[in-house]
Amino acid sequence: MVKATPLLALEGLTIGFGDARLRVVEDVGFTLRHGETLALVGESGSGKTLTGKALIGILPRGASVLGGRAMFAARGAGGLPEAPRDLLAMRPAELRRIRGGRIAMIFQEPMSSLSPLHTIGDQVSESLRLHTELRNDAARMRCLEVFEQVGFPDPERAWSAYPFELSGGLRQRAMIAMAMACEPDLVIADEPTTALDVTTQAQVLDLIRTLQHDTGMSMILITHDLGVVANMADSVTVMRKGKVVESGPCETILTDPRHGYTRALIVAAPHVPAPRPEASAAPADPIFWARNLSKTYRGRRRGIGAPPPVIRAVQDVSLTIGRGETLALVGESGSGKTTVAKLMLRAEDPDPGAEIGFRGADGRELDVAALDGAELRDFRRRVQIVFQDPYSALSPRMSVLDILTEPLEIHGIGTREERRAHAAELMRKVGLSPEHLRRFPHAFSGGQRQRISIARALALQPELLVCDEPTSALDVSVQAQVLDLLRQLRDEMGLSYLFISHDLTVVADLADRVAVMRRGRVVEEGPAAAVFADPRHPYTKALIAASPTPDPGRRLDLAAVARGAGDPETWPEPFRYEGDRAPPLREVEPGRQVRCAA
Amino acid sequence: MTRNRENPSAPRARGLSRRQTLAAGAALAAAAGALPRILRAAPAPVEPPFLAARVASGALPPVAARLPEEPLVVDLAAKGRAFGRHGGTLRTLFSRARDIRYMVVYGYARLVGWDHEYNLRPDILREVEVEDERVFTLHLRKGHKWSDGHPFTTEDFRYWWEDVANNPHLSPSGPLELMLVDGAPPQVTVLSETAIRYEWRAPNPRFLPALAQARPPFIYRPAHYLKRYHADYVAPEQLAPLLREYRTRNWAQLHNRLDDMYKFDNPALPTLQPWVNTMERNSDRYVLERNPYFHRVDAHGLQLPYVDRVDAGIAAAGLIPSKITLGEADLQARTLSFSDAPVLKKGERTGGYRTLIWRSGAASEIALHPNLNYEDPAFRALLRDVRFRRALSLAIDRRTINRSLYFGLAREAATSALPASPFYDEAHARAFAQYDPAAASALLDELGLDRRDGDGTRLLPDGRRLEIVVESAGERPVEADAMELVAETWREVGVRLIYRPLDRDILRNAAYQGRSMMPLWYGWNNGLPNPDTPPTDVAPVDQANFCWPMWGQHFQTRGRSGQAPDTPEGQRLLELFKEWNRAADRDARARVWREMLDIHARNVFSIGIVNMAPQPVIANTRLRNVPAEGIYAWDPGAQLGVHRIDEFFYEP
Amino acid sequence: MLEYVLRRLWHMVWTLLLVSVLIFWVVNLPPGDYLSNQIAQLRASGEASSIAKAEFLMRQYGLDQPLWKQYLIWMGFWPGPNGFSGILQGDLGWSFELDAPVADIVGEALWMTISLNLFAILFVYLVALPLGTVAAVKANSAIDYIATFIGYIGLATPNFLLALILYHKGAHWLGLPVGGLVSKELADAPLTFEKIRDIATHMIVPIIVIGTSGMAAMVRRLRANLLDELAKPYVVTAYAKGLRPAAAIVKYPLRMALNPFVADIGNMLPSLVSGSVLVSLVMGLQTIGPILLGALRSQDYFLSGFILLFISALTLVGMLISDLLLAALDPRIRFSGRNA
Amino acid sequence: MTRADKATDPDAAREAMLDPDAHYVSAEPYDPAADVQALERSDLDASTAALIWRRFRRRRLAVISGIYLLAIYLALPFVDFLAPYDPAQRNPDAIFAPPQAVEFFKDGHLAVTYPMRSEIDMNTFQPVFTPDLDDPRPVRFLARCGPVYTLLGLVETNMRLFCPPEGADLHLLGADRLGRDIHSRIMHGARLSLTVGLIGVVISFAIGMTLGGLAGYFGGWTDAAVQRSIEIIRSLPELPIWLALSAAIPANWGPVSVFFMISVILGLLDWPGLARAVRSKFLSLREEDYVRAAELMGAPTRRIIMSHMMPNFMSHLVASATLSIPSMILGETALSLLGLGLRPPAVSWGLMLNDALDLTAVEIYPWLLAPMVPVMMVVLAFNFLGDGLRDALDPYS
Repeated sequence: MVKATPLLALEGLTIGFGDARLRVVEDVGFTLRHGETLALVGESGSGKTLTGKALIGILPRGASVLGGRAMFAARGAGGLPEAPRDLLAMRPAELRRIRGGRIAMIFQEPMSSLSPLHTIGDQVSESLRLHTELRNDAARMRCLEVFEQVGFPDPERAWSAYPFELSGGLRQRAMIAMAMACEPDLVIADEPTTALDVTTQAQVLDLIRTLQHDTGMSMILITHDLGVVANMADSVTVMRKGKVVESGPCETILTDPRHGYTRALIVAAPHVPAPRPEASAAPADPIFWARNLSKTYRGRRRGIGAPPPVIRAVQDVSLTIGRGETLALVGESGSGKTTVAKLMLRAEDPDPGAEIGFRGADGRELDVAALDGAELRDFRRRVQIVFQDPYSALSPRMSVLDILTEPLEIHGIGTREERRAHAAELMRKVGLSPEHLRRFPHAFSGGQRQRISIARALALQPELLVCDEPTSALDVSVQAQVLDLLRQLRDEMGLSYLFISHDLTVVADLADRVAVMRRGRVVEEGPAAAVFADPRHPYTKALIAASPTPDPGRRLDLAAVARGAGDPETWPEPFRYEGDRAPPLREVEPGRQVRCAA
Repeated sequence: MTRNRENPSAPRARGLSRRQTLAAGAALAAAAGALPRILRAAPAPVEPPFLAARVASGALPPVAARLPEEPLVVDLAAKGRAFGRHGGTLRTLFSRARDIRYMVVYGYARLVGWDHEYNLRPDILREVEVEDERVFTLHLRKGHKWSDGHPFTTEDFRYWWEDVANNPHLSPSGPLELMLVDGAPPQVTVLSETAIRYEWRAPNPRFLPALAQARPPFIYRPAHYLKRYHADYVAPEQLAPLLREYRTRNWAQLHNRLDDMYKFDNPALPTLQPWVNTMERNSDRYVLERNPYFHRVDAHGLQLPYVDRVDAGIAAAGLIPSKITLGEADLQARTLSFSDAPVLKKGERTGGYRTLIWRSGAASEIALHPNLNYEDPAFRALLRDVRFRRALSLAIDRRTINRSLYFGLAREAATSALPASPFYDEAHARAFAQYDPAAASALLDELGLDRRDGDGTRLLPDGRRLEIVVESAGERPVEADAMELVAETWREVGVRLIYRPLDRDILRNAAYQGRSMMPLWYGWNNGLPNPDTPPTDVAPVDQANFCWPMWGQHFQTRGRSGQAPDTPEGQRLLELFKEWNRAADRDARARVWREMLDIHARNVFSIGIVNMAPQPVIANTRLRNVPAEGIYAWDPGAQLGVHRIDEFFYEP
Repeated sequence: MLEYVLRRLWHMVWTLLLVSVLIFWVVNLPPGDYLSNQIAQLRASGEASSIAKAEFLMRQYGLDQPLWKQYLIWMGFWPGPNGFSGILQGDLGWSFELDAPVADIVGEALWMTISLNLFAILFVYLVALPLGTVAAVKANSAIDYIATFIGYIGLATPNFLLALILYHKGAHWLGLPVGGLVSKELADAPLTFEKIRDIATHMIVPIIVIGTSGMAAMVRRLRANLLDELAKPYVVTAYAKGLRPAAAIVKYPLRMALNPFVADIGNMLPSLVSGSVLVSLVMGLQTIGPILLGALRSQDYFLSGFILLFISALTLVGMLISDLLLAALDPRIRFSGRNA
Repeated sequence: MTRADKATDPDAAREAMLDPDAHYVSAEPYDPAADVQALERSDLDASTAALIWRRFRRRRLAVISGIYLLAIYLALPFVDFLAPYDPAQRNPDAIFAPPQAVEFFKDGHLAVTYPMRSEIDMNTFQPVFTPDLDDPRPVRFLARCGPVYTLLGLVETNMRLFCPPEGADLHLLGADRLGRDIHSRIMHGARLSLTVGLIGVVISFAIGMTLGGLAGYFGGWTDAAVQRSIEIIRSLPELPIWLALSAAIPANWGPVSVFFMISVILGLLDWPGLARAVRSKFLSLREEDYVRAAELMGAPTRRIIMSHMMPNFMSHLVASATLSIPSMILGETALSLLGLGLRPPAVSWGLMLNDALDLTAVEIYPWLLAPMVPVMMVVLAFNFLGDGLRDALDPYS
């Protein structure tokens, strides 16, 4: 069988780090054909990004290619492949001509990957100036064309805009435009959607797919999300600790994973759950609730005399968490979900008129909004929080032991010995070895740290945990483990959770009830199973439709996403907002509310 | 020349005795009257080439018409000086813009001035007639003109006396103290265009010496110029635009601003000095040009000064030695100190100058002045006790200081008349000036200061430490070193010295208000007193004398402020001062002087450390007539003034 | 943007007002004042005309008033004996020591000071920019160490000593002029090419002396900033576009690191001005430094007060300029100014 | 599909990896449980102090600087013992003596030097020193000489590390215009010059921490006030403040009190920089989750500040303090230059340099400028140390 010359044939790539030549990537190889997409899958630290960067010679300081060949056959004139040349052996000047021209890269974090001081137009047209004959107006025309292509609503404005003026999705489109400007043969997309909200991700993925289809370019998609892979890739290479553990055509890998790691990844990936039997309609024994919660911030005064603008972060939110239940608060970033948590915890004071109640195991009802002094301290004992960023959540100056005994110390519980024993117990509870008590947070991986955070939150034996996106900073496999742990702890200790997440699928298995937020308001609320099985609100539907799952058979439903993910003003009747006015939250079924008129 | 070499600075006893007769009667005039004879013998006046063009163009009358009918013909030969030639620019450096005033000092054109032997001679005046030190008739040179060519006449004297000194707006507190004898002003009579008489009811022997000072009272002003700004002569509406122009708020302020003959910073103000300033005040550089109407000529008929221009730059004091070694000055003494000598010497070749070492003319180069008017009563009592002052003086190791600071080139002596003075007395110089810590300790013990604290410092009866705060103007680095050495030997006798350099003005004000305990200054400006020198340095008549600022103030303000002397010695000194003023004959004045010097030697009012300190002077290698050795003193002498720099010239 | 400028100006005005109060208080802190001192002194020495002048001035400038009123009169908030005539009305007062209007005395010196400091800043930037850039790009190389070392030496040498040595050696080895900012021959000449050249040669040593320590700090800051920026993802983006490393660094991280660098004018000005006072004193430069020192020492407080106020204003203007520059350079600030 | 079976054969496996159509499975084992337990970065498993130290140790220049500074600070109490002369000890025969040669291991002595004869050359006005080379004399080690001093405030002795030979002088760095030994004076001067910075920093630290902390923690009105005063202080030229404050020091204060006041003045003017640093650090730390966690745990404010915030910004402050010491040392020299700083008989580097501030020193007696060397060394060392500390502060990368 005569094979066509592939676009890129990488073999034996080995990358070393530092003086010790620590091998971070070892003997990695794959082949990418023209027009196809190869997914490079692995968790952080697996070497997938380094592999991508090595191809175009932009390894970070200290890293160097120790071996390997990357035969790249650019599309020549007339679409016929040129003779393959080794990217890894090229002289810098030669490689520079290919870089950005024939091979472009899209980075993960569009905000920091774009220079804040230069306009989008300047940055995008720069590739054209470097790799084509296009100058000035011609370059500009081409850029505007690309902007149009990547879906900028107003290409002219995009040309003169600065990155910080754009939303996250548009910024990523700008990155894509930059990569596409020279019509490259290969785009290396490094986690292009990880930093985006689910609905935006869906749109961006769709864009990439369309572009690829239109231009016939190939792509290396670096990601940890098998859901994305399922939607995008032709073939998959799974990496772990710098080595390839499994590779093959996408369908094969997803449906018939052979390696234990690949299997774990697939299992861990979030799924839209199958319909479950109906759970209780409304919480019978509420432990923690809020009524009419609002929060307005005063912006900076814009002029002398002008009233300061008002930012309504949370508007009229009412929630109830039943004892032993998990309420998931879901919404994109900026939807006000974290503010709700802060208000309920009294980390911030809500606008007057709000009511926050807590009824502990002792049956006493606390008016949380009015607590202070010893009562507030008592409340804080019973309600604990787990933060999103496992790095910021633990003081780097304290050993794990100090971190875990501190809550007890603050509340004067137990003797030194008792506290220490308690800490060891907590470690075991969250699946860590008590031997590690003397260690410092920085020695642990993100997942381990999140476990320590959870252990700290459990130290005072609270009745309720607020989990503020506890897994969003973690890799998929780790995320699943932590979710498992949380579920297990809830069942063991009879905890109640307020679980905040931007990803509906993450909470699918854990949550009893789901409240979906958008722009400071709850748009749909109800039992988890019901919401998943039968989402009523267009936004909820969009969220579900936009969640990529590692199921080659289930592609993203972009039409649904488009309907619900836009501005509330664009929602179909009867869900549409009129400026600041929104339809009321109506009970459509017992225990199920949707924000809609009539 | 030979005489100069033998004894560079000595006002010869012979000269003095001659002048006594001159000063007593009409002889001063007689001596001056002898001068025109030399002129008659001399050839016709020679036009300086510098002015030739202006003369040719008619902008300037020829030299013969510019000179007074009887110019002052300088006797170069008598001083062993060479005849010079016209031309050249004399470059010198000052450290502050306002130091341009030193050109008035150095120019040293005075009504009467000290000559090289420290005799008073008429200078601007043709002659002075003195009767009983009471009636002074000043005779001007006929045809003498201001630097702008306007005649210099007795009207200029009258103007000052009547329209300035006695004008309540310009002089609200009345005329100078010098012009008052027992509070009464003189009767001033204009005799002619060239003669004016000042007549007091009692003798005013200070009058003539005062006119010869480095900073003299200018009892004459260019009336023709100043009248334009005087409200008595000009209508207010004519003054108004001038007030605006000069941004002054009334005519008196304007007049005051424009008529300062000493500051030398108004180029429009006519002058009689050898060089005329051409620059406005606060310049970075002053260029002075020869005064076409200057009244001195040499015996060959060359109008002085020889040097056409003076170019005075302003430079930071610290950089002046550096600039000198780069050849940026032709004549410099000010701002140089002995510690600069090695650098100056080393830079002679590149700088094209020679370094001369003159002698300071103050009675003491470094002297401590226990302030008898110090505000703290306990310390004041101590400072007023002669034993205390003697003890402090005895506890100074003058030899070491001389060796350390001057390589032994200065003279270790108490504040006393220098050897060149007729009142020189070896015993005065040595009085309490030997290093004798034991004697000092004994005296201090005797004073009841025998208690000491932990580090050996004596305690006052009230328990305070015997800490003497010495403050100085902080202008001379050598002062700090000297104080460090003094502190060392004082500590051995249990006295703490705390040295604090201040600013000159701040020091003065602190002292005047009795806030300074022991200022450090020169001891008596005049180290060369003779019977005719007013004993202002040694009597409590000047607040600038740090021994007794309050007493001086009291005298100077005629009792309006300050305190009257309240110790027998102070009162006696004041009495003697008055006696000197009244004394009609020279011997009586000499007697007064001797007694005052004696009182000072016994009382150690000013604790002198060394005198006749070496003073470096640099002169361009081509500059002639610069004395190889000389006295560098403020009064008498006006620093370089008495050496008559108008007679310096450049050899080709 | 306009809003932002106005707000900054408003801030500046009232800071300056507070500063003026503080300055007035500080210059009046030492007991006595020039005129009263002078009058006491003159009264004794009998220089009647000067006393008259002094007393006259005292009344004219309201020095017989209570201190707070003196301040108000000085600033021109309160009518003095001649109606409103304070700094606000353009009357800077009278220098008693130099006996001239303050405006006359400081006029030229102010320009000299400003130009000297501007040149010093220019020097600092011209030297620090390449040095700091090279040091950062070639971090931990020999060049880096040399640049760092030069910077540190500049930082560690006392300014005045550097002045003296450079002057002396410069004069003897290179024929540079000693002291001053212009040859005395040209002091009053019109501004010709020759005079400009003369001033330039005079400025070499002072600029080096005044600038070195600031330059050292700049090099180090630029190096640190640039090192931070070099690690940012957008630099990788630039490389990934195929930009040459040098071009990429200049266009992106350097441009970014330049912002704090430029904004440092505001930080640098006060220290430069303060430093130049000292150096001017040692080097005999015709800047306001020596005048200020003299005025402070003799308590000539109209003069010292005005100069201090001027320096403070200069500093505040420097800060303002650096803020505005920063806003101009950094769209994020510019736009937040527009939007917030 | 079939190729997957070849996984056991390495070559074939590689080929499968490279074939996009083949299914390649590596033989690497996978144990999910191990991941949960294993430490990821055991290299970072240490207290922050230890990590900082570990990282700091790698900055060789900083370590050397640190050791150097530590050594000289430790030596300060023993200066009397280490210096051969008392700083005030004058030697009238050694006025402006140049640095003196010492020969080592000669004639069975560890070190010898030669007596100097001095005379004044009246042509140059310089003293001329001629060593008597025929008369080598041994330097005395651990000998008694000079005035008695009190070691550490305990022992009165005149034992010194080394002493000039009998009948000769030992001016290693020459002597000044009063014949005082420059080497000894530099060593004694270090006492004041080096402590001036420390005291100044302590003061500016105290003010800066308090005000910066208040501004950072409470924000709002307090913050605005502090910010404004920082701005004002920064816009005031230092010089007149120095002048005014120095003029306020009473005349009869001893050198030590004056010295202390100078330090205070330097400290009083230095705090704004530190206050800003503290403020911004406070602001950013307040946002850290672990601080919020402690708050939500019910920890009192004091505890939050003391045990959560302080340790995390202390090290940064130490670094910036280290960097501000040199400016204080230089400030002292500048103050001395203006005659506002210390006064003799106190000995400091600034005073010594002030004495040397004329052409004579540069041209004729260059050894008078010797104090420049320690000033530069110390300033450099503090800077290297500070930079090293700052670089080491973020040890988690």
